[in-house]
Amino acid sequence: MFTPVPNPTTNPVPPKFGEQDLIRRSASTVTPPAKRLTEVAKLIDVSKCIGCKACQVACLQWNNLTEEVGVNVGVYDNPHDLTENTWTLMRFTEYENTETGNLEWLIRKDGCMHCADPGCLKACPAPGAIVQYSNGIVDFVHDKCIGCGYCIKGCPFNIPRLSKADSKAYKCTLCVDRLAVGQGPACQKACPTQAIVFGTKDEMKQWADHRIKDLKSRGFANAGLYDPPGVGGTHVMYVLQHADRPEIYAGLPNNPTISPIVEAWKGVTKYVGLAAIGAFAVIGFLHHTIAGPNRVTEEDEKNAERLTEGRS
Amino acid sequence: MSSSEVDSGDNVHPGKPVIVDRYTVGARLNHWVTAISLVLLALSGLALYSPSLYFLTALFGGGALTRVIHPWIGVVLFFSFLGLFFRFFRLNLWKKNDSVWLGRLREVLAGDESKLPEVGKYNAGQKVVFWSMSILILILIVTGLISWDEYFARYFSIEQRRMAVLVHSGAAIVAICVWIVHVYAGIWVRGTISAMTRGQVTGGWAWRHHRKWLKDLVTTKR
Amino acid sequence: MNIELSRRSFMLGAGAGLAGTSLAALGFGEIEAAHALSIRPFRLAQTKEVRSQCPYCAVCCGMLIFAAESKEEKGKMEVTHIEGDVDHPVNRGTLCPKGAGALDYIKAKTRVKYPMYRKPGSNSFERVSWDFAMERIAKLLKDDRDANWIDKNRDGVTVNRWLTTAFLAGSSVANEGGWATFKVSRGLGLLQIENQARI
Amino acid sequence: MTNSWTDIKNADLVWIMGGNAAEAHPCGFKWVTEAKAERGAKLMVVDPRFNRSAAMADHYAPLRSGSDITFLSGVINYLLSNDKIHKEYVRHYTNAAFIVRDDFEFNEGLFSGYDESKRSYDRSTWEYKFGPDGFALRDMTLSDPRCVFQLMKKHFAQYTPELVERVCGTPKDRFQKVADWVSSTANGERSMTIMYALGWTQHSHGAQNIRCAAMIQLLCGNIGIPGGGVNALRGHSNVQGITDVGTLTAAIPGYLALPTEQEPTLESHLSKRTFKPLTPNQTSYWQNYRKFFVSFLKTQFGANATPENEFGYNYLPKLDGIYDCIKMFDLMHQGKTTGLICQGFNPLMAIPNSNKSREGLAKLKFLVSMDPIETDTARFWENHGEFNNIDPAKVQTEVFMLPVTSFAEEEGSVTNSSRLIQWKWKAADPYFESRTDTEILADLFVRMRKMYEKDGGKGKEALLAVDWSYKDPLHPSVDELQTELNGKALVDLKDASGKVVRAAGQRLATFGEMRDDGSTDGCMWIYTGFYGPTGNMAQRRDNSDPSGLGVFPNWGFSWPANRRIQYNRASADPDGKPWSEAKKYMYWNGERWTGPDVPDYVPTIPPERAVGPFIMNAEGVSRLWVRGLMADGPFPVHMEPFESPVGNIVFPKLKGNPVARIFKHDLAALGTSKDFPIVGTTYRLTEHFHYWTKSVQVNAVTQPEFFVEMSEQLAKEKGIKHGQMVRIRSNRGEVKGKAVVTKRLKPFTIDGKTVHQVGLPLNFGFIGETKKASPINGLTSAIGDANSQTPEFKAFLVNIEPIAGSVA
Repeated sequence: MFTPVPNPTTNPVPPKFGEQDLIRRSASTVTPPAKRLTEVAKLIDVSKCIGCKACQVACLQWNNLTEEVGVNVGVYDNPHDLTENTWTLMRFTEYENTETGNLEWLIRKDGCMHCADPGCLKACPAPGAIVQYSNGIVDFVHDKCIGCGYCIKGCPFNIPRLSKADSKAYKCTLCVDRLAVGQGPACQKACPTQAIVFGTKDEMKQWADHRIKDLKSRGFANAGLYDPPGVGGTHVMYVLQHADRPEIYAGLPNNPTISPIVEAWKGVTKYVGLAAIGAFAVIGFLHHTIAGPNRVTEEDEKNAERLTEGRS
Repeated sequence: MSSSEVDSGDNVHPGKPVIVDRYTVGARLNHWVTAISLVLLALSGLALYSPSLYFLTALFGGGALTRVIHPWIGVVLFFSFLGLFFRFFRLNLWKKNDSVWLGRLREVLAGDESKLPEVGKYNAGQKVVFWSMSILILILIVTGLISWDEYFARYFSIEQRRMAVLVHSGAAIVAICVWIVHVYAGIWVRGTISAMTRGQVTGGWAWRHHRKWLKDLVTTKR
Repeated sequence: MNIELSRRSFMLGAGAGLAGTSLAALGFGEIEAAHALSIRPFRLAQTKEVRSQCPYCAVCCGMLIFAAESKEEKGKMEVTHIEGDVDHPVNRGTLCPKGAGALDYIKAKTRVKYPMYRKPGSNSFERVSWDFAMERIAKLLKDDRDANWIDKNRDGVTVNRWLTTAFLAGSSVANEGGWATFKVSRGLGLLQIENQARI
Repeated sequence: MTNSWTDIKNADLVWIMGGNAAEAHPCGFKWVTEAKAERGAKLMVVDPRFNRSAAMADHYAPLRSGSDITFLSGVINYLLSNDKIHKEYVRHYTNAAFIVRDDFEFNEGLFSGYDESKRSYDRSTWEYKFGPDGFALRDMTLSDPRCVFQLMKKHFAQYTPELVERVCGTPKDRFQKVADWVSSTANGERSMTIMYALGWTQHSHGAQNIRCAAMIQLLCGNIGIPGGGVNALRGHSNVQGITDVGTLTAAIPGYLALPTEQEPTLESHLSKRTFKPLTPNQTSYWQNYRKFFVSFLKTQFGANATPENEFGYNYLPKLDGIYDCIKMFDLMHQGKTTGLICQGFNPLMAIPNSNKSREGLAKLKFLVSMDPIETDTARFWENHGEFNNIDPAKVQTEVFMLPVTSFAEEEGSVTNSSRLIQWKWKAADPYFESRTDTEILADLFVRMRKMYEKDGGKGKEALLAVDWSYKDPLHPSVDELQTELNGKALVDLKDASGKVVRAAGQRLATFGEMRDDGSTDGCMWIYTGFYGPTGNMAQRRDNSDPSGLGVFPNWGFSWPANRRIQYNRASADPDGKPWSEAKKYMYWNGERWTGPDVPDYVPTIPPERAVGPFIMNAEGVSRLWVRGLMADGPFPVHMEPFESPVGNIVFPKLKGNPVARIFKHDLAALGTSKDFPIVGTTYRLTEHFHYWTKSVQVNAVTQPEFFVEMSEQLAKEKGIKHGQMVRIRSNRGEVKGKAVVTKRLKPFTIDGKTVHQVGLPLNFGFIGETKKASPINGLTSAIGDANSQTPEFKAFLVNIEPIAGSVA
């Protein structure tokens, strides 16, 4: 058993990290912190997940969120997608393993991956609306969020959602308020089978190795850790029975990266665009300086008068 | 009339100097609504486009309001420009002489119009501005709607929305450049601005820059 | 309490101490600091914590219940949050979706607030006093008991039973309440007594 | 549970069958995942559906609902015929060696003594042969053809893998792997735990399903050892405690029996239950029955219980039969019941055949619902369209809905599934005007007693004889009630030498201190010690586990006597040595029995006295052969459900359980496989708890609407689309729900015939936050198990059809 974090205290405790620990801030720059926090991570072991949705409930409860009661559409996934209130969601896949002849019920807890290289933050135009702490948390700051939805387009995992109520973007905070007092995230705490564990990223990788060894001993030769390098690694990682095919887990991206479109948009285009605008302005100015104004001459007026003569 | 360069509302008043009615009140109002929308769109769009210009959101009451207002101005622009389009498109249709005119861009830029073909109500440069704006605004409204998450997110895939913002910003940059050309041309060619303020230009201006238009006007309004 | 390894409380690492001191130097209090950081202040600070257990299944997971003064009913303590008790040897702080949502049970829309009474043939419940309800039920019970009491069977054996009223006992009431239930129901002479054990 | 939740981590093999621990007990299931992850244990799941537990399993085998006995008998046959049993354990710790009477017979599925007209057995032939000394005869070589072991071999021989496949629809190789894995634990080195729940009990032959499991575990020597046991995963949080406390028709706290009218005197009641040992030297602990019973009477009647009046024995009501919940609702349906009090109970949802239940409720003069939330039952008179179609104007029932405190607003002790008694402290004040169950019942009781005192009435004497001398009669305190449960000395208790061992008024430390002369009270002997002289043991919160075996001896109090694994003497061999180092638990250290737990044995009896480890049994050993203790046979036999898609392939003469009780109305309501060819089975979902959490917003979010699970093949056959609204009918009623078409259900081939099965979650109703639904028990049949009267919810017949034009 992975040793759980002790019970919380009801005495006020100073937060263990804050503004001075930011390493990225959307649409702005930060002074790099003098000392980095140890990176943390949440490890989701799909092979231990029973899909009970305790994490979903714990998330709603801790964050005071209310989701609508929906309908059944023929599957266990409820709600049917992430929403501004549902920051984490169990996605169920019935997978027939042709090699073993066994049915596998793959249940993946979807939610923010807290990428080391966060596409949402890259895409965000509002200074400080998305921040990244040196321990790996990527958080949305709702006072600063302008609700443009660029984060959604920036995210390689399709996670953030705009609220219908206040038009701001929402997603998992990794329970930043709990972490700040030394607790683990609410979903992790609730998880009955410890399919979710939480600790430093190094600890989580070690724990994942331990789990992968067990899975390999049970015939899952391709068991492995999902910590995609394309986004610099993530602070939410998965242990997968079939790490060679993450896409069978309800479309978990295989080697995700920030979309080249987003990269282009937020990278080169920005400079080229502004440069083009600048260039046009400068050219105009230069032209005017060199060629001078194009004035109507007396003669032109005369010609016009001549043309219209006798027409009054 | 089809070949005539004269629009309804154009008129010529002999005198010293000759005064020519170039744009009706409606056309001017339409233009300025479009122009103001475009400027506001450019400012708000640039604010959201580049962090270095985010301060511009202050003009709109902050980031969130900028985000709310921008697409709505876009809608205004679209319909406003649609008005301009229907007003102006006929005389902006490309003619053989336009290509000749454009081929002699050097003379144009030098202000040496004697070597150019006689120009109708719009010269080829103006036509290029008109058509590029028409196309760009169409692109902008379409991509704008696709990336307007508040209302339309659910109809499009993430990939489509991503592509839409990229195209939207690209088109916007081009549109701003075209706009710069348009505004500059208005400033450089003295006597132009009054066309959109008072609706009138001098006969000399018309003679110099849009001689065929003036001639057609004189002929038809006889 | 050897179950808790202190190691884990340091999980958040080296920066923690630094954060504390530099903030203090800037003159931020704890709560203000949290606001300034856009990190929500810890919800459980300054609430009352009580050790309880989950009301649902028979794993009986340990629960921490946090309570504060009610906004709805002045002077009363109400539950504000529930999570698992890490000290509990069975659930070790975890809860299933029912347990994790137990607060919504306490505050369910269908929670009964007052004694309610439905007259024969009526289409609705009406609110009544406890005294009215208790008096009426006691009267109904007594009437039936008097009408159908059997003190001896045909063979003359004392049987002291009452067969025309039935009691379905709950299986989530605590043992003490369960015993009171037994004592009262058997004391009345009931034989139609059941709980959920059979189903 | 024989073992505890945390003990599951010691298992080398976990077998989940007749239950779905991952679904219904996720936090207990954690210990299965721990055994897997940290011990390398294997998990196998046998279930009609590929369920959440199966998703975690190393091996899954499907079986048709209702065919468990055959599957399990197949395993028993495999163990016996391949000699893969724990021989020494079987020889010394079970009744395998006991010789059975010569006139016992078994023919075509029926045991000797069957009376078809009474639908019952005369069980007198199902007994041991006794020697002249009055003790049962044994053959320790297990070779006597009439010994239990040899009878068993013969009895189970026909349950071959081929038969299992024909009856259960389990592919032979899938069955074979289960049997192989089970046999790998028959050695004292490795242990297997069996986890089951209502998937086994809710059959007309449910008790026999569990018998099979117990027999397998005994053959493997898996009872009494760490990581072993037969573990019933119970439903409600305190269903164990409430069963212990005996709010059941024929019970008295601590598994004592309510007297029947055949027992006119105290002595006639006690003599039937004070079992003498059947072999020499045995403990036969029930010899102490009278001490416990008299102590109970002293608590129930207090000063009114005297030696002269047989301690108030005749104030107790006496049974003329049992009044289980099926009978209760049959009587109600017949109009024979005046009033019903539901305390935290929602019978319209929970009792089989809801339409019958609704009609019954409408015939009541009054109904009282004591519950924190509104129940469908409390609103049964309200019209909810197709979901509860009733005309309120025609219902003359007076209904009371009384607000009761929730779990957080009261304190007390609660007993979990593994008999562990723990405390919950009060966290909040009562919600609005709600009161505790105790307060409500005390108010009613005191009011009624006043009425009787004032106006007189029938049965007054018995009513006033009940001891109600609480400090505040309207508010008996938790402390007072707990003291009554525990028991105390009423006078100074002295030992043989005259020394006072327990002063008058002091609480008892163990049930060993109880006496049958009225000098002690204590209504529930098995709990004695949980509030002993040293304080409230249920409140203990020391979570240290010195042995590392998940014992936690100082956390709460595990009845009886704070014992965590029952029958733990069996973890050592007859000489008192552990069967193996790997499974070392309780052992003889030369002076006494020791180990991490409290021995289930007299701690000072040395091994050479050959006292059997199963001290509650008069034999001193466990029973492979159950004598006359079960209504439907000393051994299990294959029985089909009362509604089955096929006849009994093994014993064609048997229709259902031959001794199950059937009421007229319910017999008439049975359907046939011609009209209803599909097997229906009900179960709960992990997102919901019975009928409570449909009122809980957040749980309604996670499972908002009733659905029916079916195979892709059935959906295709019926033209049903994924997410479409479908109608499910049985001969008793119909329900509507969304179709969940899944690969997790597959059709079975039973004796060459394709049999479909649909899964019907039970958590939905017409009150609460989830979408309205009809009670699922509108489909089910009110026929129960022959021993426990548990309704046959897990196997009945339905048909299903799409409702046109309704795809989600």
